[in-house]
Amino acid sequence: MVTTISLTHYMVLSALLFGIGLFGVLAKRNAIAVLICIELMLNAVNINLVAISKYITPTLFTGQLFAIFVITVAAAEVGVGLAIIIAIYRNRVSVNLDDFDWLKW
Amino acid sequence: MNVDLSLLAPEIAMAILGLGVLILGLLVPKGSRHGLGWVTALGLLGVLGLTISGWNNQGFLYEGLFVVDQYAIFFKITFLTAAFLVTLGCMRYVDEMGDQSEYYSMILFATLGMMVLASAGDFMTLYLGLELMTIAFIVLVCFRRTETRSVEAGIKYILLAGMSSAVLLYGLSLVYGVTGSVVISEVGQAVTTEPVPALILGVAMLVAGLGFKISAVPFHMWTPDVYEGAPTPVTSFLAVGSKAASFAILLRVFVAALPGLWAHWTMLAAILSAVTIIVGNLVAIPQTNIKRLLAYSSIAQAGYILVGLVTASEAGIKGVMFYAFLYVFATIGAFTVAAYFYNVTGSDEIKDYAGLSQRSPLMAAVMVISMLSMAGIPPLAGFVGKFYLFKTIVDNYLWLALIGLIMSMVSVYYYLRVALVMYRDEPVDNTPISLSGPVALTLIITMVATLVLGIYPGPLSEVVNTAAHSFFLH
Amino acid sequence: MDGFPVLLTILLAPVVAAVIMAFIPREEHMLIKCIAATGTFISMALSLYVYFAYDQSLGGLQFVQQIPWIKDLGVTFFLGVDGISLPMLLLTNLIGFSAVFASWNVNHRPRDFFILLCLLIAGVMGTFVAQDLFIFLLFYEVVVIPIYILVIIWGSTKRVTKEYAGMKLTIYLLIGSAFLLVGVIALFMKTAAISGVPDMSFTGLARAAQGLSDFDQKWLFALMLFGFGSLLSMWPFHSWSPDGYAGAPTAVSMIHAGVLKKIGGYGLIRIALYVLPVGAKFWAPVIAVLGVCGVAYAAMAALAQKDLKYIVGYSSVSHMGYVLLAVASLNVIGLNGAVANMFAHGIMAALFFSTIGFIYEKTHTRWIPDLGGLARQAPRLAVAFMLAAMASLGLPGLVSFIPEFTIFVASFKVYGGLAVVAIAGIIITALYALRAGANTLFGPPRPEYDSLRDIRGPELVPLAVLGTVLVVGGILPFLLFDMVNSGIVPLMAEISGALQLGGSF
Amino acid sequence: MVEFAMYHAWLVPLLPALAFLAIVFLTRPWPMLSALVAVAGIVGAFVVSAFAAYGVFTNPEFTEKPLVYAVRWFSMPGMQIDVGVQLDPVSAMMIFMVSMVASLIFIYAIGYMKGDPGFSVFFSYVSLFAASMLLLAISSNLLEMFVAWELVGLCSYLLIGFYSHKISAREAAKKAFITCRIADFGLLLGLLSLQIIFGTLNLVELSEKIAHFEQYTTFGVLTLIAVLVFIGPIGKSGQFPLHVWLPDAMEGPTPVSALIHAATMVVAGVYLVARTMFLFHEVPGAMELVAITGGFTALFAATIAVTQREIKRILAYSTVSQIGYMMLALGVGSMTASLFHMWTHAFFKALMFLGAGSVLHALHHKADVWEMGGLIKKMPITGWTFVIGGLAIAGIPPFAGFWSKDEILAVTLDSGHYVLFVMAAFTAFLTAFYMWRLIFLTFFGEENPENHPHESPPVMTLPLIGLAILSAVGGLVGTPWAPLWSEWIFYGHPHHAEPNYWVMIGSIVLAAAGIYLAYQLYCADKTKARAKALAERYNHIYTILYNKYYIDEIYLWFNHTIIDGAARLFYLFDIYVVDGIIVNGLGALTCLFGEGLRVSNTGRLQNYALVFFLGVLAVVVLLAFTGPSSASLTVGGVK
Repeated sequence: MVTTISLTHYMVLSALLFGIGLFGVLAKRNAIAVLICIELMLNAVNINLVAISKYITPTLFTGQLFAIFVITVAAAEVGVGLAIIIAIYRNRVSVNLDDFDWLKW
Repeated sequence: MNVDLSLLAPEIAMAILGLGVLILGLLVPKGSRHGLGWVTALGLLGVLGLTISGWNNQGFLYEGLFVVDQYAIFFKITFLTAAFLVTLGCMRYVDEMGDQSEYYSMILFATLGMMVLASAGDFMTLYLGLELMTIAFIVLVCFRRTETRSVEAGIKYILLAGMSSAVLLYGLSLVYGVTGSVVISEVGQAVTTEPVPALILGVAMLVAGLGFKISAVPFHMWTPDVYEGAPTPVTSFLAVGSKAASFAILLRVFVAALPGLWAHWTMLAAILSAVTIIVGNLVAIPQTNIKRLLAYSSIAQAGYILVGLVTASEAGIKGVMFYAFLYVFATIGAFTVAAYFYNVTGSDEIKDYAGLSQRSPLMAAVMVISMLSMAGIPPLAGFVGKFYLFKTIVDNYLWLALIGLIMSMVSVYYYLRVALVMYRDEPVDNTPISLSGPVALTLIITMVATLVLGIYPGPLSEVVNTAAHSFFLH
Repeated sequence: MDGFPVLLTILLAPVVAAVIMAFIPREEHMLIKCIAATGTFISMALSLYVYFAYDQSLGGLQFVQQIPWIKDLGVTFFLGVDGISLPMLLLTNLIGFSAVFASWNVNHRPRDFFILLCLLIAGVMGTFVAQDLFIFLLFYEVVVIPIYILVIIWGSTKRVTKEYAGMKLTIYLLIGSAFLLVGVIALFMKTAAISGVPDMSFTGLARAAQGLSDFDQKWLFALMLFGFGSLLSMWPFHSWSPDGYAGAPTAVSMIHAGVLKKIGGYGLIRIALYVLPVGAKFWAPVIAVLGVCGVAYAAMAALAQKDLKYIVGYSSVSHMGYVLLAVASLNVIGLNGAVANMFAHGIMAALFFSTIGFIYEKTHTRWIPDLGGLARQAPRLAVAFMLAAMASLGLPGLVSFIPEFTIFVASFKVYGGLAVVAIAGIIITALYALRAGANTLFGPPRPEYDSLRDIRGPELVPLAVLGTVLVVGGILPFLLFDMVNSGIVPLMAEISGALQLGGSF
Repeated sequence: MVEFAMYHAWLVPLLPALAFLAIVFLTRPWPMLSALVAVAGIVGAFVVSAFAAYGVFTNPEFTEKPLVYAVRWFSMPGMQIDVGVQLDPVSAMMIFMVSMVASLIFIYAIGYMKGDPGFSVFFSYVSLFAASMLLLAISSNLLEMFVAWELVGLCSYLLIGFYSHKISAREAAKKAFITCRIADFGLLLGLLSLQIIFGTLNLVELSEKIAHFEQYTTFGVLTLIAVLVFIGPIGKSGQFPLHVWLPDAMEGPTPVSALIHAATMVVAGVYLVARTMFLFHEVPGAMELVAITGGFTALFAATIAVTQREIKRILAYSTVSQIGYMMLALGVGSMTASLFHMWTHAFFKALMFLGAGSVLHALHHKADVWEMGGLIKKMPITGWTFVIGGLAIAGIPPFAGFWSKDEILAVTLDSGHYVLFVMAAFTAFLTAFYMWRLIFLTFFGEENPENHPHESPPVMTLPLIGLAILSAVGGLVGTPWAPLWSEWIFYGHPHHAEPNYWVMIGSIVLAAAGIYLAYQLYCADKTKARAKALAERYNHIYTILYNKYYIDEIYLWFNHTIIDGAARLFYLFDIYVVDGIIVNGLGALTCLFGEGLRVSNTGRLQNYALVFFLGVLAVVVLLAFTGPSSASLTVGGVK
């Protein structure tokens, strides 16, 4: 009764991962943690893409190609994100997101 | 497979210009960095000329991955004019910030991102162009590292933009999953009128991702803070360029990729646009900071442009393109005045604009004309734009037309409150503000453009007609 | 002389004057005023020439000028005048010219004042000359901003601050025009769908609109009625008129009460009635009731006023009630009466406001209890005030009696009882007009106004120009009525098919 | 010249109008010059009207078909109004009488108004008045008559309020105009219905159309129109409900009172009814109303006049009473008697007003009759002319008043209105009594030491003499034995009432009794004790009569509380409900929403992210359920 791994398993995994990432973004107070969670969400998308590419369009590699692009861009984004977090730390001596509410109403 | 590079000419030129400015910044001694502004401006003018000359040669690259039709070219012209006007109008602002080379190169890369986005034929190019533009803007938003407001805007922008692009990607992957292809035209054929739940979730996420970019209401929360925090030239480019590019791709995705689901998302688009117009105008009423006011007004403008998407017909697309083009001049005019006023007085509060009409009649006039064009008062371009937009939906979405026009008249209220301060009050210190050459030139260009397009929109509407027609050709 | 674009010169003369003034240094008060005067004088003289050169037997549009403007909307820059729009054009120029002289003593930023005033006059003229709906809308809303700026800088704060008055004036009329715009766009789309080719000219729209279903005509007319009604200060939408005029400076209230309000009436007749006759027939009783409501309500409200400008503000709402009643009667006599009454009321309101403006300038108050016995100290001002008061209560021998009589004949035939209430309005009008006149002019002269200088020199122009028109129009009404008749008869002929009610008897 | 005058009758109103324009624009700074221009204007009009009248009276064919020539005033499909002249005996008589009396009064006014700062302004107003009155007399179209009617009202407003620095004059002028305006409302309604039903307002056409009108519609409409038209004369000629303005109109200078409130304007109402007799004749109900109103007003005004103290106020009430007589005569169907009385009344009433004017002029505007006395010694001409006037009005033969009043009494008796006849007879007695009470109190008895009267200058006394002669001789035109008058002026067919001797003797006896009673009370015993005793005994009647039955107070109360109250109510409703709640309310509401939504931007990043995802959920729901066929959620294969 061994069940072969089908596409839905991957989809469920990526959805779960996406959910965790989303929870992290909404709940965590630390800026870096939020940044990591966004990366988590992006990786969830990668899983999704690669799985679809294997099961739905095995001949073409569009999904995997897309995943590579996502990874590269995610890297760029993290680079810039960390730079900003350092800048804001140097400025406000805190990374707690709740402190950054000067711009409101 | 011979790749006709002439189609890519504008993008290539833009890349070279961007890198060139970056390198030049390193070579040129710190003192004479001012020249970089002129280099960028003239470079942009050149690329603009190149794009206009390539108006007639249309075609595809890499089997539909990169579409260069007159629709894309028109949007590229919009982005390049916006970039040119922003650099020209805010040279003094940028000089005061220092390290111009990074600033100008980022502006150029952002424009490049927009151009790629406008010509994206499939989801990968879409994502690439979108991310190139967003990351360039993130750097620009927190350009004044020392000032906390700019950095706070930066952190907000990067986190929220990252999250929204994650959601967008998830949506794209789902659509890819359901239709099995990434190229927009193929997706268009694959999507049937009977949607699968996964497709609905995918489309919803697509709407959210792009909605974030054009700051439609449920996804607009970031706009006021980022617009207020960011340096004014960046805000104006963000308000114009990023919004126009997002609309370009939004139209492509929804009208070309998902026509099958038209019946479903047309009511969604109508509701989104109505809510955006209402919230954008209402929250702008109590504002006291000019940039925040213009932020909410640009949210409202996004609502008006969304009206063009509702019918997804050629007239709708024409309305969007027409309004996007004249929206460039109105917004940049207003923001350039705000930027220059910030340089002179160092404040963005509306009450400090007292007696501006006596200190500098041109600035006051441009501010009033730009604002009233956004409100849609006749002799100005906004009226014609709104006429084209609401023309498409009057038949079966009359309520949306009513809401749109009544709200645009409500918007006259907070625009005139600014005019009231500028014209009636006496200035605190009435030293006349002398305008430097390039700023005056930008202001005059925007004013004349808004007036001419308002009184004699004939030629522009011809050009936009052909462009909208080409959208459906391929 | 037919090649010479008369209408365009009439339209652009004030604009050119405004442009010239922009380059004149701020301190040259006298020069600025002279340029403004010449600009408005040119357009007045030319419109007088056009008025008498217009061939009434031929009728229809004359002095036509057509330039293709926006092809895909079918918009052409189409200028032309006929029996209905020519009196209105003349009215605009007469009031514009006298408004310049009524504000001869404006010394606070005069250059900006006269530039905005000239733009305002040109904008208002445009609506009467435009025969294309898009160009009509262009001019219809272009006047809003000059008025706002004029009110907030040179206005006067009495019961309400001038900012409130300016804002209320602007926003109220814009909301009205928002409804009108939706109506216009819907009309344009539906007629373009019927006739295939998009055409924005009035004649084109009217022809195509015959194909509209009755239900469409009704709700389109409703939207237009709301838009034009709010500009015509129809009863429930009138509350901008008293505050607006009280807050506005003299010249603006002259032009606004004198002419801008008439754009509402002109639009109602030329666009709503001409293009959507079935809608007009359906809504006619409602307009009549609202009109009569306006007459009685505003007249009673005017009776309780103590501020001169508020009295004239409410009285203009009441007079417009007559125009609405006349339009609702939907017959040739009624429409003739409506257009003529709009012309007459325009002249009267302008003279009244210019006189009150001078009283305010010299005595710094408009509060009737503070005024009294001015006839002794300022006889010429008293003559002007008396002339305006008598014209407002419709004294025969002045221009406003015959149009009112015509309206009464038409509405009495169609709406018997309702018309009697409106006609009873002349008593209340007499009450408040006389009370205003008597309490400010007669009675014991007050010592504090002894140093008061009577109006002379340029300040006499409004009295001279408007006074002569008041008297000549009253003694020789055929000058006005033949012109209006030559415009109304063809219009009624075209739409009488759809109007079984109240054909011309 | 006669031919010329008849065919250029429009000159009659034009000359005084030109005088008005000349004074206003040219000769204002030179008082005497403007006076001369005014007098020249009115005398010119008198000459032309005299010739025209002569022309009309000498050839009889004008009685059947009046001479009408008109020019188009304005026209549109369905309504054609043209303005012109209609010359027939009635209008000829009218313009002749008006211009004659006006010329005498103009001359008198030169003396009376000397030294007044507004001298030339006065003459411009009076010339304008004369022009509009003459226009009213000769107009061929009811609308043209209405225009002249209102212009006359305007001039009376300006002239009553001539001493504009006095608040009482200002209020009196306003009251006069408003009352006439209310009356004009009724008249206007009448004209409108005539225009709508008959399609024309031209007098000649109307008379033909109304003649054969009753075939096809009910009678009610015509009665209604007649009543509406009659409301106009009630206001203008000061009949019962709307008579309040006439006594207050005495605030104006005396020549004005003489001209407007005795000879011309107040009789305009009678003239209008006479002019539209073709309408009233068809409707017996309306004739009854006219008669009753006239009769009642005559008696009502006479009772008030008995107790008044001011000289001009007594004359004013006497005018109201005499016009009541004229209306009574019209009501019973005899236009001849009515217009004859108008003819004679114009002379002796103008005479008495001018006499009163010269008395006031002499006593420096002290008007109370009880403080005068024995003036006849110092002012013989004024005194004796006043006596002639008194005799004429009382109805002592051979003076004018006797013939006309006697004819009215005879006609009322013939037409069978016995109650009205008794009222008219008693009024005749009262008239004689109050008029001679006035004469005895002012001119006879011993002098009052404070005032030292002097005779008025010749420019004032000459017109007095002229009018005295006219009031003496004027009646002979229509004596029963030589009925010249009834040949000229009649409605339908000339009927000569054979002299009713009983009525003649009766009216003479009544007049003599009135005079004798007045003599006993006010002249015989110096201390006038008996008069005062009489006043105490019937005190409450006296006070009611003296306060004019409190009608003024009722009208004032009505005006202030009801009209002003309602106006204040409307205004408050407008500010607080229409403007306050709806307009400002909506504005405040939008700002409130704006404020509410604004606070939703808390500035914290997580909140934005949360709203973002709620948005996504909302979009999913919207997408799923707003499609045309709500997508059946097929849970199944992903493909």
